[in-house]
Amino acid sequence: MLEVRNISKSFGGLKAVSDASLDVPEGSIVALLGPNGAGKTTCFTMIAGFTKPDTGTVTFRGEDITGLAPHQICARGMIRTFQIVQPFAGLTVEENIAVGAYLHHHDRADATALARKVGKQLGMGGMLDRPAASLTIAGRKRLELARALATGAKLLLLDEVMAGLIPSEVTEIVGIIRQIRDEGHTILLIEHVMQAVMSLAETAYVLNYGEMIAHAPPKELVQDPAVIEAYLGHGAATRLQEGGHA
Amino acid sequence: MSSLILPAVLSGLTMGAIYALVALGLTLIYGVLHIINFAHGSLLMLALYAVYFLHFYLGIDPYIAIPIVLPVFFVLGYALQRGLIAPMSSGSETNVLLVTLALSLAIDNLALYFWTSNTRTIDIPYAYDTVEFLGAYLPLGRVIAFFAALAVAPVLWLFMEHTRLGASIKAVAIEKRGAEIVGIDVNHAYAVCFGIGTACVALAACLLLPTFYVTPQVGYTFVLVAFTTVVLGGMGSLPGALVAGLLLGVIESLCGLFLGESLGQIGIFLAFILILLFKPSGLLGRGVKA
Amino acid sequence: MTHHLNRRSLLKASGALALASGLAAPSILRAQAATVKVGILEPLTGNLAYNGTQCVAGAKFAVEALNAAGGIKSMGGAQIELVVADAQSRPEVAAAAVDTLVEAGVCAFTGATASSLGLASTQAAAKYNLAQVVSIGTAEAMVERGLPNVFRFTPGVNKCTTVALDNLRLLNEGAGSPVKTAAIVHEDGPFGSGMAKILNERLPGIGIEVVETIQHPTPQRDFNNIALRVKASKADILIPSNYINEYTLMAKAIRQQRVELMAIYSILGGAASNIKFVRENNEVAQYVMDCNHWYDPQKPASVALAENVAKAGLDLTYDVMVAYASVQVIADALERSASDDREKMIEALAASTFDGSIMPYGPTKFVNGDNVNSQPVNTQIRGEKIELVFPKEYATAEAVFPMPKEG
Amino acid sequence: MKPTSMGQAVLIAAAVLYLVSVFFLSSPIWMGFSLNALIIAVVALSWNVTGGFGGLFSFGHAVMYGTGAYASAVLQVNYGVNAWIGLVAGIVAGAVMGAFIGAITFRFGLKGSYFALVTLAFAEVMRICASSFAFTGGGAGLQVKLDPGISTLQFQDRTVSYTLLLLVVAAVMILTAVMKNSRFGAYLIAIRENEDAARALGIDTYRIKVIAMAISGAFGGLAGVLYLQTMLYIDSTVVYGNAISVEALIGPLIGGAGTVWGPLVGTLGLHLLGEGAKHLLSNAPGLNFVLYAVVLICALRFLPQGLMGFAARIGPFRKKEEDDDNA
Repeated sequence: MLEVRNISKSFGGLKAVSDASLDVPEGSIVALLGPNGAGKTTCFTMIAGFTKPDTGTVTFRGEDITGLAPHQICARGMIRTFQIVQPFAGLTVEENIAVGAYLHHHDRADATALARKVGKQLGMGGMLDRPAASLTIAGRKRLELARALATGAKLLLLDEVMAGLIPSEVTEIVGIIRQIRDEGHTILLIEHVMQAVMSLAETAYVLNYGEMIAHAPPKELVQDPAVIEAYLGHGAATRLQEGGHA
Repeated sequence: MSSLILPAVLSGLTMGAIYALVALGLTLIYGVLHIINFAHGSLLMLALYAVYFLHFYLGIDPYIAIPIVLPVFFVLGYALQRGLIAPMSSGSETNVLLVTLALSLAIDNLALYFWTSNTRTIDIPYAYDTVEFLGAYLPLGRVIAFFAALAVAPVLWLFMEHTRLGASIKAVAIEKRGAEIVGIDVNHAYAVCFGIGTACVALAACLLLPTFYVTPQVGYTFVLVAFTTVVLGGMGSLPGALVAGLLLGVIESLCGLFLGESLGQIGIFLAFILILLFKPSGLLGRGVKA
Repeated sequence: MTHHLNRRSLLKASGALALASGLAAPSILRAQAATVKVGILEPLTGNLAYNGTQCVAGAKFAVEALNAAGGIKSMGGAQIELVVADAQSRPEVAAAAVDTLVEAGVCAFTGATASSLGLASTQAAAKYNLAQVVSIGTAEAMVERGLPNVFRFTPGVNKCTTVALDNLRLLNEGAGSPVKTAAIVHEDGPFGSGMAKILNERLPGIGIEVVETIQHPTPQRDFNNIALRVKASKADILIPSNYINEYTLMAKAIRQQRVELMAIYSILGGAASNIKFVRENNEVAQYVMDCNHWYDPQKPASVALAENVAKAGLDLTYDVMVAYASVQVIADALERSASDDREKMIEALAASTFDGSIMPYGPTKFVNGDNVNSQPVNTQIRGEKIELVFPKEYATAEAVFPMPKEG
Repeated sequence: MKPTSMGQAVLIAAAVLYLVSVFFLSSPIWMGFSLNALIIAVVALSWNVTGGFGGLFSFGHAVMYGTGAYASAVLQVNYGVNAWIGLVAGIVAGAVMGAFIGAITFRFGLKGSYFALVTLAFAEVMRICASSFAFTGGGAGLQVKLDPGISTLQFQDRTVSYTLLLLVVAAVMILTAVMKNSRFGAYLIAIRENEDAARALGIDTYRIKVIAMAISGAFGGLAGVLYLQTMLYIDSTVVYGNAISVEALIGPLIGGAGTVWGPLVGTLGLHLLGEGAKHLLSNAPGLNFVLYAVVLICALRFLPQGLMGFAARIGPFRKKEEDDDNA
């Protein structure tokens, strides 16, 4: 569904992403992993059209979308969420979701109806009339998801939807993401919470210093010395193996 | 016409020095408090009256008045920010804007009521003295203002860069919450900054009055140009304000010469728009904060 | 502070009636004697506040004098009560202020310093059939709209410029035609632009070539370039037309840039007829001539006005004079109509042949709302005084033209 | 357009009651004053589209107003074009000016104070141009011939003018309400609340902002034409001056920016305050503005969210923790 080929981006001489490629097959959940500053979010911004890659191509459902504006990409069925949640603080939950729903529903009544439906799907039925500013972090994360879903996107790029959540909330959102996938969506997610990735993703890519260093099912990745070193520092893989637990 | 270019450039530079002086205070206030101070022109007017009355009643020369007017206006600025603008605006930037607008309306009309709309000028022995330079006659008062601006901008810059108070003001400007956490009194820093900005305006007044006049409306004569100078130099940049002020003086002077004084005013604003579009951080600005 | 003194002494000078006329306590007056209300609409705030305030002062002196002389005799000695309205230097406010005047019950009013305000107020007043005696409104558009309620007592820009040109020709010929070239510096508003256009057309006709025309905005901060251009043009004479702030800066720049001129001949200038300018900038003011609205200084009422103005600590400017005269015109109409009915006032003003004002005009005659017998006069600054030099029958001094070269 | 609380309902009712009462007061002062206030209300509504809903603060809204007024005046005076066509031309010219400024400033990503100051500069540039070129009458301005009649859009009877102005204000408010409740409105508000998030949700933020500027420009141009048809005379300072730009933003901010009723309520409130101050201090010109300013500052202290925002908290109709302030 999504093919990213050799994209690179530098900011003033500093290479944020170099020559990264990845594939997201339709109906799958793919994770993009990597330590802080590895270039994951930069990858997202390039895929979603917020910044233009210096080189490389992004192909979505067979169409080259490299360099298109976010709204054009969005119209084609791909959407991103933000690591730091960005609710429309002054609006209610319903109005927030409706902004997404308007993408394919020009009529207010239709958009509102869809917004309510999506809201309820994500367990926000009771808070539709509340201002977004009054939501908890978990609530805002769901709102972010709900808004994205309401656009009718086929592919969701989720940027750390679980960051900052307590374990019980993580479990909930993992369930929701699975539910979304089962309803026919494809998901590419950036995640730090390894546990969640292990249970969710079929495939994971690992980015370090802007380079794609590994690509495998998550269970295999945690055995990969390069990945362990990237996360825990030089020599960590050896130490872990010596210690006998991963 | 070509023989007029050099004198026009020199005249523009000396006028630009005044713009720079007025803009220094404005850019400082913008850079730290992130507010567009609409009362700046009114404070300039108030300072001009102060200088005028010191001369009128006590015979104090405008230049001698500097050490009197400067501290008074520092305190005035400090008090305005601490006692009026901050508490009345409830922390909202929109409301700060409205408070400074209302403040400007109040100051202008109090001046009108108490001092009437008469145009006042001071009669000083050196009013018509000029300095001859490269064949051009430059009014003495403007030459003094030029060198004062050249001197003041670096002094302010040194204060901001190399003193404890300056450093804390800068810290507040960059990261208000962080500064609060490390124990900087943000309200005090804001008020000091507003006070310095107001003192700059008072200095501008002392240097301006020998070659100008004062009426309750006189602030408007300079306020738009001062805004332009601030943006052109980079909002918050002191050296920027100096360079931009001088540059605008020259642009205005040359546009006036070639396009006529009426249409020539357009030069300032076109320069302003172009800079905003192509380099919104200004000539010497560090980056745009929306 | 001086202004307090000024204000107080002004009130003292104008007495209780003037106090009442300031709208402060009209109800008290009504109990004492029959009153008739006359309005004055001027910009008392905003950028035209200076001229507006001066006008109101002039009108107050006129009301005081008229009341002291027995009020409106045909109405049983009714006292005039002045109703002051602030136009705030904005046309839409001027228009709305007319409503205030109507509601206050004025029979006619005077105003309004700037043509933009006058155009708005005359039009608003037309809806009430309320007469406006235009004190200053030089734009010809003022009297070109066929409004029956407009009475411009003073000359417009065309007449001022024409008379100024005639007088300039006389002066120049009298001196043996030394002036061959002129530079014009004018503000870019209605009167400055209108004047410059006429001058450019007609100066060649009197043997003077226009070598430079410079327009500038209001406010203009710097006059050095303008002075340099005038200097470079080598004009014999400078003809400026601008407001007092700009004139002050210009006069200084002319001096500082050592521009040598045979004369400065201002038309409707804001400064050359302002005694304050003469006081504060005495050196550069010497021998400057102005063709402007001015009173006949020899009339007894003029002498009294000058004294009162001085006593009140005010400056005697043409605004004071024209507002004073405008109130006189209205009082004369009241006297003849013997009624404060608005329509009767329009009729009375239209039929006015009043020749008793302090202005050096012939008998008033309004044709399409324009007083055909009005005229501007030439003044010249001499020492500490502004002398009237033209026309001859009103002159207080002989014109000095060209001005003597500095030693 | 519906109030969300008892307080807002009272506020709106008071505004409507006042506007209707003008018909019955038969007072020339109220009539004249209300006519002016309604024209300014249209500019305020114009500012509200971009400033209130879109969060795009403009300090130079006179640029739209002046362009509308000049477009109509130039056509009527120089080319003898009918006033109705002038009206349409003024609206179109305002819209084009708005779209033009939006197109270039948003293309370069200007926001916040930068956008505010650049609009101020555009207004200044237009003011200088209008006072420098011959076809705009230069400094002398332009005067439309006095010729009352329906075909010339000039009305002798002020009750007629007032009624028409009321209808225009109502129409602009209805358009605002329609806009607010449309997809476009939702997008514009989303941009105000969070432009990045709006972009991520598939909104062409550039296009939406430019269209908002065009709509705002159309309203502003309309207001300029209304002024021209009422006063029949314009010059560059009158229509492109700072005073209009300030009035355009102060009404909505005091009334409640980003609400349908706020600009009208704020403008009426401020005009009433100004008029009241004038009558209280009629013999001390200048002090009335001081009183106005003092009341304004106090209002900001106690009503930081504007009148509509404040009123929203009084007796909310829907039971919620906190009400949204968008009536």
